Amino acid sequence: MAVRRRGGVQSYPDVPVDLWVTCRKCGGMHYRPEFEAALRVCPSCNYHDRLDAAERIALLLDDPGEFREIDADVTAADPLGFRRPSGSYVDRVAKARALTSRNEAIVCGIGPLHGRPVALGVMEFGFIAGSMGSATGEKITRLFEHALRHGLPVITVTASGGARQDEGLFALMQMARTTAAAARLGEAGLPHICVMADPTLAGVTASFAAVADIIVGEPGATIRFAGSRVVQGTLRRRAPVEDHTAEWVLRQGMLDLVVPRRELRETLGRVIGHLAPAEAAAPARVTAKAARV
Amino acid sequence: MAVRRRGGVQSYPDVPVDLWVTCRKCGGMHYRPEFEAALRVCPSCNYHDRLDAAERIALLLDDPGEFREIDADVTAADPLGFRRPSGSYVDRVAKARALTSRNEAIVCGIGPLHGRPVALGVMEFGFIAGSMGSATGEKITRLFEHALRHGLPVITVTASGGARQDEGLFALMQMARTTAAAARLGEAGLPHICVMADPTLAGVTASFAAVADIIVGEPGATIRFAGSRVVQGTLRRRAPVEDHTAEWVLRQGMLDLVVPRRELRETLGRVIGHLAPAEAAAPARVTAKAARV
Amino acid sequence: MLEFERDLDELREHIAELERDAGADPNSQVARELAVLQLELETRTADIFAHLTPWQRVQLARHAQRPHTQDYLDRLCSDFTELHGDRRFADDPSVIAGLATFEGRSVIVVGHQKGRSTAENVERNFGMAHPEGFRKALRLFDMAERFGRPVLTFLDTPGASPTLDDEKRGQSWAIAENMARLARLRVPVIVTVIGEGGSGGALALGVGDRVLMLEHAIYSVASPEAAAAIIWRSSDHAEEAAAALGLTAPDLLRAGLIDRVVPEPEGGAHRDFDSAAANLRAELARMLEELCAQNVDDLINARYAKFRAMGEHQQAPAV
Amino acid sequence: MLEFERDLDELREHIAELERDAGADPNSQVARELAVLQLELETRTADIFAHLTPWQRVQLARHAQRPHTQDYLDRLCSDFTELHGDRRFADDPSVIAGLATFEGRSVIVVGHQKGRSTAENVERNFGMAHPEGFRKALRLFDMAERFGRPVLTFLDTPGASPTLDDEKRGQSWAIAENMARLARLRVPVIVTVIGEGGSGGALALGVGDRVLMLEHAIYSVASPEAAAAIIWRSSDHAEEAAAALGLTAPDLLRAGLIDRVVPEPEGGAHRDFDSAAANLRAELARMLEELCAQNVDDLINARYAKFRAMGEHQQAPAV
Ligand SMILES: [Zn+2]
Ligand SMILES: [Zn+2]
Repeated sequence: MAVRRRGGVQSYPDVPVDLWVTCRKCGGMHYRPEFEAALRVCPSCNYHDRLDAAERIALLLDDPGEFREIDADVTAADPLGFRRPSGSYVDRVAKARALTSRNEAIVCGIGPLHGRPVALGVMEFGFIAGSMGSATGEKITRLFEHALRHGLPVITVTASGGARQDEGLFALMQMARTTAAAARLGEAGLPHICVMADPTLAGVTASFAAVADIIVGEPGATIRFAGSRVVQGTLRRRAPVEDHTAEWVLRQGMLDLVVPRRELRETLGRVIGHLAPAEAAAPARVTAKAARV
Repeated sequence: MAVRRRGGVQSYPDVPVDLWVTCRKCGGMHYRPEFEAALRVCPSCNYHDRLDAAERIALLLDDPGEFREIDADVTAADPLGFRRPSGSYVDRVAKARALTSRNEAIVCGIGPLHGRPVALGVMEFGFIAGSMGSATGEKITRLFEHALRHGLPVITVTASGGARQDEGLFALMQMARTTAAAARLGEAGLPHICVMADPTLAGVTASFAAVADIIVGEPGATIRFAGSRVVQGTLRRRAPVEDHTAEWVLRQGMLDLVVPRRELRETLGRVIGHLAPAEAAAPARVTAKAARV
Repeated sequence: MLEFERDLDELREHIAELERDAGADPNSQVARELAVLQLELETRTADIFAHLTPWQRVQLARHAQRPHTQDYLDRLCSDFTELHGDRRFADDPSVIAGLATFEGRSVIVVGHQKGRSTAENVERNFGMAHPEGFRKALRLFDMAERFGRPVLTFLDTPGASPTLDDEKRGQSWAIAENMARLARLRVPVIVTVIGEGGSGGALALGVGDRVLMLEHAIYSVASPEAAAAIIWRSSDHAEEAAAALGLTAPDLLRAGLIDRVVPEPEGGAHRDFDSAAANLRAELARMLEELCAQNVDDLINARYAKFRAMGEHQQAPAV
Repeated sequence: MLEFERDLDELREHIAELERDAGADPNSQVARELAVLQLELETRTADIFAHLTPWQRVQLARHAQRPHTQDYLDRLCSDFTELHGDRRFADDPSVIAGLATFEGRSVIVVGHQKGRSTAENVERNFGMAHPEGFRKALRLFDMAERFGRPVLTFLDTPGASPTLDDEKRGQSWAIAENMARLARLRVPVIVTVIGEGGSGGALALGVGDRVLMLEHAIYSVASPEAAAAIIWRSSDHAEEAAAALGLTAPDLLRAGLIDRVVPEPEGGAHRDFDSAAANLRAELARMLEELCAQNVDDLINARYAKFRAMGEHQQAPAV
């Protein structure tokens, strides 16, 4: 599969696309070039549409060309020999790899933000709904460990349906594993900032993401513990639309901030400037703005 | 004023008393000898009537005769030269001293519980409604400091209307002072158990009492932050009777236990057995029961 | 009564009837018949329990008469002082926690608590903890560390409570904070799955130095019904899901995700609470002894390594 | 507009009127009159503010136009990133908290926040924090320690919110936990009473290495109205209570309960936010510099000793 490559950041191959996009939230129709120029933010309802990992990395770093991906070769095994009616887990993974040009549901690496190197983990929702299996957990754990070894702050961007059922209890244990790695980073006084993008659900919400020092929600993102199928089975009621959006979760006291996409890089840089140890910054490359912080 | 004395524990002089008592909570009339034999617990509504400090000490220790009071000579000063319409603060203190035969609204000392020496502070509600002024705070702080020096667990029994207004901000600062002393004890791994008796209000609830490791409520005790006069002024509603009782506060998640008076000594001994460092026990005097714990 | 238990139970009743009639003579016709029937009962029980399907284990793990946390505490601990409340919002009866003596040692115990009667199950929310239940546990974990007491946890929940109110109070946050705290707690922690180990709600009490499972307990990424709803789009496929998820104790021991399977008495723990507890006591006592002897830094490093190793992945060329 | 400010304001208006008419000639009749009036304004202002009664200070401390926490943050900090929520129950707008740069240093700031309009005051509960407001503060205190950042707090509240719902969520517990945490926090903490320092709700943010008060701020064991209700059995005696409680900054400096009175611009902080903030900046900068240079153990020992010394008692023979 031919992909464009820029310093480890991968983009999908150019394919013909429609000139109009439909907002996933409000159904509004938008002219694609304008929608893309607005960073995929709906002008009608402010929903922040999903970005793939490459787009996200480009959005967050000073220069995505400087992103050095790590652990790109880690991919899912099939510990249970799992089959769904629709096919085997092995096939699902193979399809996801083909679709996203990624080996797993997260892309990890190091890159500069406000002139400071940060450890960045961005979930790839297109890879089996961003679900967390063993390999996903392995990569997240390695990211925290890498940051700990090198004294780097960590930024994670979540977009996930939760634990990957196809790996059974192995998937559940990734919650404990990644959370333990995050907790160990915290003991060393290194900050972890989590950006919860649409959607952040279940086993990802309830693990490394929720124990971040600062949690930023993307406008309109669905953030919740229990999937709607589970809840409707239990409660026999539909949640109102505004429940479980980032704005709602902020009012419930669970998020620090909801930040518009256009301000996200600036906000993250500023927050990390406040929390990260001073010596972790690479002074030669500190921008004027970051130096003030 | 002639008082009976037994090893530092003081009792009121014998005075003729009515043969019948009226329950403060339900208004039930009870034959005094039976009521006293039942440890002043109302047989109709289970309200645990107020005990004075001497009665409380007798109830809690293995042998009240072994109670060694400390800081009995600390008494209130009058930092603001405060006068109420009803008279000066100096007069109020003098009256309280005469009434209770105590110099302050708390009695502190060391005594054996389940064979283990504990630092015990018991509030005397009869002394200006058990309110906390500078001298009260001084005694509580010294109790925690004494316990810290000698590696003792602390038991406090609260019965207080809150901060003593007559000392202005000096009284408020006792909240910070006693809480800081309690926090320092906690850092040393020594347990603090607080028994909230009727009533425990405002500046005492919201300071050293609430940061205890284990908080025990006495049945029926009123435990709250805002006095009813403050709340009725603010809210223009009366709280239902069951609000603010120990049982209600337990359901709100703020207490560990509500323990009948008859079981209190046993429960405190057991809990301290679990939490206090083993070396703090005086092994020669450990009872069979405590040894098992 | 479970379906596969029914004919065993008929046999048991028949034996009990004959016993009443048998009299004292060991050579009577009835006595000989009894001996045969008892052998048959044993053989059939052994046969059924040797070939339990995952779905049958799910049913056993959820058995209404199965011993719950309180039943084990009554048998394992010489004294249990229950402590209440999260000091934030409420006391949640679906989690019980407190101080106890186990084998002469003061310990902190925390477990999910299901009810047995309908009323008790409503009160205890069927063992589905609210955020305040997990936060009560968190408070006790902190207490354990402050006073240097080991922690024993008991897992028995269909999952964390998933209502809108639970979301409002941060269910995900409560679970994650507990895992983070347990992962770094500077005292020994032993986890036992005694019944249903359901998803994140179980794992919130499930990070420890050792993880044990009762023989017929289950431990799963999602309840079979939920997994079926996700995978097969219908909870009618729960039995298939149970088989696919590898949620039984023997499965998980083989997978290296738990440390030990604790044998249950013949017919399951619900047939004999005392021997179930005795088997568990033996394992817990041995492990606790071993863990308490360890240096604390070694302990939490080993705990980290233990969970660090949970997962199977492979290498592939970057796509 | 306060009563004692009214005639000053009339004078000010009169001066402004004349200024419009005066023209450029400094020797005109109007200009001479103006000079006289300006002198009179200064003299009368100085006179009133030199002899403010405690009750007048209470009114100034509560002045609707007085600068609040956000106003100081806007002027003291080159960037302020507000952080929300207690991660337990809700975000409470009556407390604001976040990360900021003060004098080139990253700090954590926390303060009560009153509103100015009625709508904002309802939203911010008139600066009366709920338990979740204090717990948001607590979370930020923890963050300050974890990342070694000093804490600046700003006190401006009539008191903690006293409703039944606040009781349900443990208002007393929230306040006490904050004091305990601040007392032992391993970073410098500077407290400034900017307006009303009301009771336990103020003290929950009020335990630090230094306690400053703006010149016309008050700090009291209870609001004068509440104290009057307790002592005189009627809040009509609030003015007497204010006088008796010793709640003004000069009173409290003499009593040794605060470290420093920060001068306000002529007429009160509400007349000139910028100079009020500039005065505060100077004090905070100097103190922060000094505290950041100290060894952490020395710092918290000194903080303990500071509050340990607050109180006056005497010796008496045991009764
Ligand atoms: Zn839209
Ligand atoms: Zn009664």
